[in-house]
Amino acid sequence: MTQPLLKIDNLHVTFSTRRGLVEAVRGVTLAVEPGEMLGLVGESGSGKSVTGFATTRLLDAAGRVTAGEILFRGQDVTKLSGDDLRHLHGAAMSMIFQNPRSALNPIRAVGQQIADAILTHKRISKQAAHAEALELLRAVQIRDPERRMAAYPHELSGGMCQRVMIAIAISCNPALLIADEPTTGLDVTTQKVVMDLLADIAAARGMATILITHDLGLAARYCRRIVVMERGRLVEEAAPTTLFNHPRHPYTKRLVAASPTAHSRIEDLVTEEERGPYAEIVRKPKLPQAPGTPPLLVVQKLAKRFDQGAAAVADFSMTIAAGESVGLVGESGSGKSTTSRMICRLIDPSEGDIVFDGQSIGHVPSRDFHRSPFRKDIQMVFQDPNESLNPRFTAHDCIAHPLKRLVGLREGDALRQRVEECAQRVGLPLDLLPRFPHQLSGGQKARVGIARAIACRPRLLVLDEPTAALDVSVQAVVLQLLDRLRREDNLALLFVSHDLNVVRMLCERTIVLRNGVIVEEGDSRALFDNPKTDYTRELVEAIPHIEIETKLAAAAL
Amino acid sequence: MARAGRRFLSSLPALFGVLVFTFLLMRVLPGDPAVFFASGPNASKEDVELIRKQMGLDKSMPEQLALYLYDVGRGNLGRSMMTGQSVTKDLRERLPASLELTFTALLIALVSAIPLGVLAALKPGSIIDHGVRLFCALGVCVPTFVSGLLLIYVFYYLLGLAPDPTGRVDVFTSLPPSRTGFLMIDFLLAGDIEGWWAALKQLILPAMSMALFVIAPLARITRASMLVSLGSDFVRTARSVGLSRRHVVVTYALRNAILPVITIAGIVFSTMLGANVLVEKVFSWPGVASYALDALLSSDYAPVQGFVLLMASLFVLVNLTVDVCYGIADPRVSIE
Amino acid sequence: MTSTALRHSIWILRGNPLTGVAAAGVLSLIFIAIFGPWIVPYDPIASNVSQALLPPSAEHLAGTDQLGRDVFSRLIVAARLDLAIAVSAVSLSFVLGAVVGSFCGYAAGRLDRTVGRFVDVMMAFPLFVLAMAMVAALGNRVENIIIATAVINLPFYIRFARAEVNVRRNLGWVEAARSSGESHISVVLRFLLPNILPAMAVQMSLNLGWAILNAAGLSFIGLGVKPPTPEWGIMVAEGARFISTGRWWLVAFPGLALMLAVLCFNLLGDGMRDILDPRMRT
Amino acid sequence: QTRAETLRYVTGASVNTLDPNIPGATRESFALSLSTYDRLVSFGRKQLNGKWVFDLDKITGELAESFDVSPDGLKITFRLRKDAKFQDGSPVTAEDVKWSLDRAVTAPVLGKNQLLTGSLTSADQFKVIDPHTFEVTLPKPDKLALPNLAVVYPIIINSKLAKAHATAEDPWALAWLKENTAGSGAYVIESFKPGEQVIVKRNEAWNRGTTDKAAFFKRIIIQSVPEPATRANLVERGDADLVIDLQASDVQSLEAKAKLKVISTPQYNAVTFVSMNNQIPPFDNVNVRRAVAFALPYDDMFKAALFGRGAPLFGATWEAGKPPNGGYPIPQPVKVDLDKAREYLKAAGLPEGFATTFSFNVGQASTAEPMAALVKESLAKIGIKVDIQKLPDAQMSTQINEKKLPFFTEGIVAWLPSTDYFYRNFYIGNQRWNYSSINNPELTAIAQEARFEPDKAKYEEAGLKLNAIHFSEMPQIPLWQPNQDAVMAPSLEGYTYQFHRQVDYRDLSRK
Ligand SMILES: Nc1ncnc2c1ncn2[C@@H]1O[C@H](COP(=O)(O)OP(=O)(O)OP(=O)(O)O)[C@@H](O)[C@H]1O
Ligand SMILES: Nc1ncnc2c1ncn2[C@@H]1O[C@H](COP(=O)(O)OP(=O)(O)OP(=O)(O)O)[C@@H](O)[C@H]1O
Ligand SMILES: [Mg+2]
Ligand SMILES: [Mg+2]
Repeated sequence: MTQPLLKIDNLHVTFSTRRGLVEAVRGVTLAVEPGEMLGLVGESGSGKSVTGFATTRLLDAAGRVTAGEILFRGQDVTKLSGDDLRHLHGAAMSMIFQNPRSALNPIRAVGQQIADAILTHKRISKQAAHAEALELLRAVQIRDPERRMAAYPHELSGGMCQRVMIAIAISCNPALLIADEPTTGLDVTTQKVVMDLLADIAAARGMATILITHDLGLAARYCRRIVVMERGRLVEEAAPTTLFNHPRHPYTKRLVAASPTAHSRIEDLVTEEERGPYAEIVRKPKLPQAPGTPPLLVVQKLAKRFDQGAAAVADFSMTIAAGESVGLVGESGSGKSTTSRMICRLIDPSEGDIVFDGQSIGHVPSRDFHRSPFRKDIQMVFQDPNESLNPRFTAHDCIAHPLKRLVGLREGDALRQRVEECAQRVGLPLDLLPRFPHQLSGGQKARVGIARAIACRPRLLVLDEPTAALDVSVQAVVLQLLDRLRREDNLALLFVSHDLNVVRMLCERTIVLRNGVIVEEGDSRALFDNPKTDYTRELVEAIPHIEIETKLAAAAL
Repeated sequence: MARAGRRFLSSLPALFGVLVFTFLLMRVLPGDPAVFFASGPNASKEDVELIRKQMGLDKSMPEQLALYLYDVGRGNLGRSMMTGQSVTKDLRERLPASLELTFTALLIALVSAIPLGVLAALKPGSIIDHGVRLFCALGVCVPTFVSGLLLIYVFYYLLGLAPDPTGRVDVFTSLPPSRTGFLMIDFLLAGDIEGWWAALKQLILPAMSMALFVIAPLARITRASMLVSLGSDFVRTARSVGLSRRHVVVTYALRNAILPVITIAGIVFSTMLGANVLVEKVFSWPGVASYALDALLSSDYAPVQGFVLLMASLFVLVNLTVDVCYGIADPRVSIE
Repeated sequence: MTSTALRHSIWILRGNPLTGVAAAGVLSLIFIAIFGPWIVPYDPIASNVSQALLPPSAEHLAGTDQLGRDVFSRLIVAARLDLAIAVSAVSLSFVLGAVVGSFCGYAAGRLDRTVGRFVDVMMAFPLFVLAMAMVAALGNRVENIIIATAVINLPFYIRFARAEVNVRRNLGWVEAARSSGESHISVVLRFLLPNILPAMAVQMSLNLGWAILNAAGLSFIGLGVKPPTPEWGIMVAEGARFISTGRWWLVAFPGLALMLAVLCFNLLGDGMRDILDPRMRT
Repeated sequence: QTRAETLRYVTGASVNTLDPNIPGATRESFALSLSTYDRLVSFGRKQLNGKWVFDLDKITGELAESFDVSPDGLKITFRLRKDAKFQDGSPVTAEDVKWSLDRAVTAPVLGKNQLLTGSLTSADQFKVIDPHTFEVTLPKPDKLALPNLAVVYPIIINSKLAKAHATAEDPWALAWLKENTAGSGAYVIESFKPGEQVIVKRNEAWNRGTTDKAAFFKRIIIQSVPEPATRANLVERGDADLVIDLQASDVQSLEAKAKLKVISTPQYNAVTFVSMNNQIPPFDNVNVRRAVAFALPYDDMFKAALFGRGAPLFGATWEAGKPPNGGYPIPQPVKVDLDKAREYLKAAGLPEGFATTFSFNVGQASTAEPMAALVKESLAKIGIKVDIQKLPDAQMSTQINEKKLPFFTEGIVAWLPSTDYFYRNFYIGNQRWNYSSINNPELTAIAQEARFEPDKAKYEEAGLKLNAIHFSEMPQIPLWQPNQDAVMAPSLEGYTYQFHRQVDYRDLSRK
């Protein structure tokens, strides 16, 4: 048996923090063969990155390997120091990081940065290093590499930055490449290209790769072997097919279920146990709308121009009926948030009107809208759960706030009951209510945000990418929750997202926005199956499908 | 460059505001300059009137303001009663002294603050970090006039190491031909190394006592931004490809961390320039700030107004310079 | 204070003993400021010319001054006035600056630019000279020293509050507050302002020291508080005249008091910054 | 030049004009002008308590070789020195003298009001007899006429040179002379940096000094050093040769060290007061003023503020309550007597006391501040609550001028210290220098009359009366005559206390 390139044995990593010691990794054992691509998946905070950093000895000063060993070509990495360590970096193993833009020095030309890496390990002249850097840029398929040599990171797109990052990482032909979420933060279309490139390069140069990701689909697509981590422990190791078809560990099961696919439905996203008592409601078919009911919301020729220049949104019209869910998709900067904030009456439209329940509200200045009787009927859920809760409010305060302001409840039993009721509806354990946001997890924060939005029993809920910052497993739960609320309360949803998979599952109708203008709209399924414009088609094609499931299954037979 | 131009234009209203505000502030001062300057042993009412007329104080306020603005527009800042010279001339003679002092002080401060800040950031929470912190805090907690007087007492009076604290150069050294007004440069241009050395020796103590006071904010910001940039992703990248520690710290971390330091240094420079009143007084430094102080205490309007205008313009200029420096140091800026 | 916050603070203090010492220093300063007049051995303003300019001894711990007043007693009593000047000046500029700055930062747009320009005008002033001019114009009463110090601090607070609010104004929780029915004004006053308070507290603590020094500087050029009121700045300024005659105690002790006070405030501010900003330490 | 031939003089003030006549001229400018310009005559010197001081009664020729006063006292004839030359080499003629004195009495200059006190008011009084003879006519015999020609203002200017720089708006070349000298004085300006320093070098041709030869020092550096402690350090370390305006505490310690020569002369033509505005209640009541006079802690003030350096003007005993002589100022029979003070307050109808403010100017802080604290403390004992007000110099002079200050301390100085001069300038009329705003017709009449009193005995008689009125009215309370402390290198000689309270550099020499 050949010796594995990397062998991690019972690795323990501990951080000393102000709350005492935190064990981030507790007994991870794994091996990487030369040339192999290994997937390392797990929810956020499960210790994937820490394992990667420990392997490359890039841990924070506060982190320490407390037990176990990391053998790289038979040599214990944890005991290296000085020049040996420096030689290990870059030359033997290197890393690719999550956010390529911040991983590059913003004030140094990218060519220079690549050359820096080359010069640390090779005794060659500056010119030679420069030429080699150019070669590398070519290798990572950057167009016009001569010109890009002198470019700064901010002058490159995210995808290009990631290519530069890859160029730096492979500059000295390391034997092992650790890619820590190399595609998160890139838009869907670029993600695939970058991953393909990475896989090709690794294959061509015979580099072993550890691909760290929380996207099971991604790992399944490129790796022959996947290890799953949960809370610092390795819980399962298997080939992708096995993992998808016969997940053994409960956590893996959840993970597999939660990963949305081209065909999954909302109700499939969570496991039976989690669905619990609400399964009934979700299954119930939607009541058909009585014909002739006026739509809940009518938006007519809405436009918004900011201080300077072109319109962020122009000529935007739509309707939503009570209990209907409409998706709003489009690339970044297309005006999705602007539209949703106008509809929520947080900013004033420059033109057009908004009619809610038969009454025009578009002309009430947003400054005064807080006094409008419709204020409590239109509520919003915000993108980043971390930023959507006042750090000085407890969960209880957050949910109680609109009740106090809009319903006029006073501090007391009635209020407490309402808050608890909302919390229950969103599945937030009541013992979390006295906690402050920083004491809650991302999913819990998202629930508080939703609870707050539904507290006054609104009739229209506008959601601006409510799950973008969440893990797949948490996202699944949240989506489920939203769908349930819609059915229970006959709540209309305007769902803003750029994750088309999600929109497809949740929304009956979808509107595609580009540069502030509607390019296409219609029934979700029809729209996604048969996009009419190129723009929509591009968007749809970029969705990472997990065809793997079937493809690999076939191969495994 | 166009950006700098626009910045400059947009600061003109601020300058105008400063001008008018100072004018009004000076008139609010309860002292009557005419009475003060007519304080010879036999000055009579007529003398007071005479001076009042000379200073243009016999006219109504709006008239005075209009006249003043007209004069300023033509580059005439009025005449100082105190020195009997035109304010423009006084300021032109004294500004190099202040600038030279402030530059030197800033240089001393930067040269000591940046390494201190970096050292502290490299080992946060260590003895070194606390030591740096204490040292900096000690620097800001002594009023400059006390540190100045103490420095004089120790280095001049007790030890005799420093030259007498009476201005920019020893009275017995002959001055170089004035080309830039900056003695250090003029001496060099004249090839007079001895004179240069003499001028430098005079500079050290006042510059030190000013520098002591600003090391703290500079070191503090250096430490903070160094911590941020040491913890940033790109430094991690640099480490992951095995760049040497020096390379990582200096080329990668420090060069990024220096950006906010530039901004603060700009602010520090302009505040120092206006605030070194006390140091100039203590060291008999013939600078603009002590000139303005004397004028203020004797209600001599023109010099104070001229001084404030000068400071405000310098403030704008320094901000522009900082902007330009920033633009050079940070390629991202030019895109905005 | 919740127990986690307490634990958190203890953790910070363990890693940073200087902050602990500074906090203790500030506490004792406050104690002295409150109880000073009852613990002094001598009347701080009663002169006794026959006892003038005595060096420190068991009887007069810090010696006596030109009028034979006990320097130690004066130092102790001065703490109250000095703290009062610093605290009220800083609070004044803090309140004004925070409110104005937050509204500007929140409103952005034209109001922001107008106020921004005004702040520029103020920043362009040589600030110490401005303070001098103001005290000279208004008369050197304690109130005016406070006002002058507050005014020259004001632009920094406005800027600070503006920047802090600016980064927060589009955060989800701010918009959430609005969609929960809060008006713009109450969003600023009841939501944003409390949130930027901790960061501003750091600034305040650092500025307290600066305000004390500023008052001392004014005293040095003769625009400080009125005699015979004991005040550290005046005492240092007066004592500085005696350096060359070897009466070191006249400048050394008030200087030390001033220094310790400013030092404590600065170290505390520094430490608080770390407590509040987890990024600063690991 | 060697260091020994250079005099380095450091001062807290600064020279701001080269022509002492320019409104706003500082004391240092006056001092400088004595060396750069000559006058017709100058004061002699005398010894007072072993120190050299200027002598008002001894006028000697400067540019005048000799002079005669006609028996009726109405004509003064000057014979100019034939060898006298201006610094540009041209001879000094009676024409120059005429132009210069005409300028002093007609141009808008400071000299005008000063010369008035010597009955010199119009150009008609000056006559050129021949190129070396010059005549001054007086409307009345005036004993201050001649001394007035020795003060700083009536400088003799090189009229040809000055006229060359005169313009239609400025016929007296005020602007040019402010920055240039056109004199015949002992020193020539080498460099002039207003507010910083002036360097002068010896005029080798000058021979009108006391010993009929050029001045001793080849070069004089007059340098401004605002910080008094630094000035003390400078002389002590030998870097400066001479300094006059030091803090009393520094002088005391320098004297104690005995390394330097310290010459302390009471400024016998100056007085420091506590003034009360006689027009503002409650100080319009003489009993209140008396109460204050008996409640001031004189000894403590003298000791704490001046370190005892000066001549006290309190604590005298006047036999039978009469002033012992007619000089001014004379020590007053006042001392702290709180019971007496309380009685006066009661008599004034204010047994409970009252509240007032006591002002002094920032420039005087080092002496006035301790004084003020003591005044406050002591007056509190008789129920007078004093609020201390420290004013920047310009504000203080403005408020004094506007007669707004009720209670304050100030100092006065007279260049020509005679009793009537003091009374006429400082106790009469609604003008700035009448600090106490006293308006006493009797005092006014006596003082005006005494001005032209040729008879010594009668003059003394008038002085006695004036002093008696002063004491009974107590418009302001004379405290002391502070010392002029000149601290210098032990090798310096010839220092004389001058009327303008500055150094006359021509007096000095080095052993
Ligand atoms: N510098 C640090 N100080 C303290 N704790 C840390 C530090 N870095 C990581 N941790 C802790 O270690 C645990 C694992 O973190 P890690 O970054 O490896 O998670 P991850 O699996 O990479 O998550 P993600 O998918 O969000 O990147 C987390 O609970 C985190 O709180
Ligand atoms: N306050 C503002 N001032 C000026 N321009 C703005 C403002 N807010 C948004 N814009 C501009 O309006 C356009 C639409 O922005 P919007 O935030 O609505 O996009 P989005 O579709 O939500 O993008 P993302 O997916 O990145 O959230 C963008 O070009 C943006 O630059
Ligand atoms: Mg990670
Ligand atoms: Mg958006």
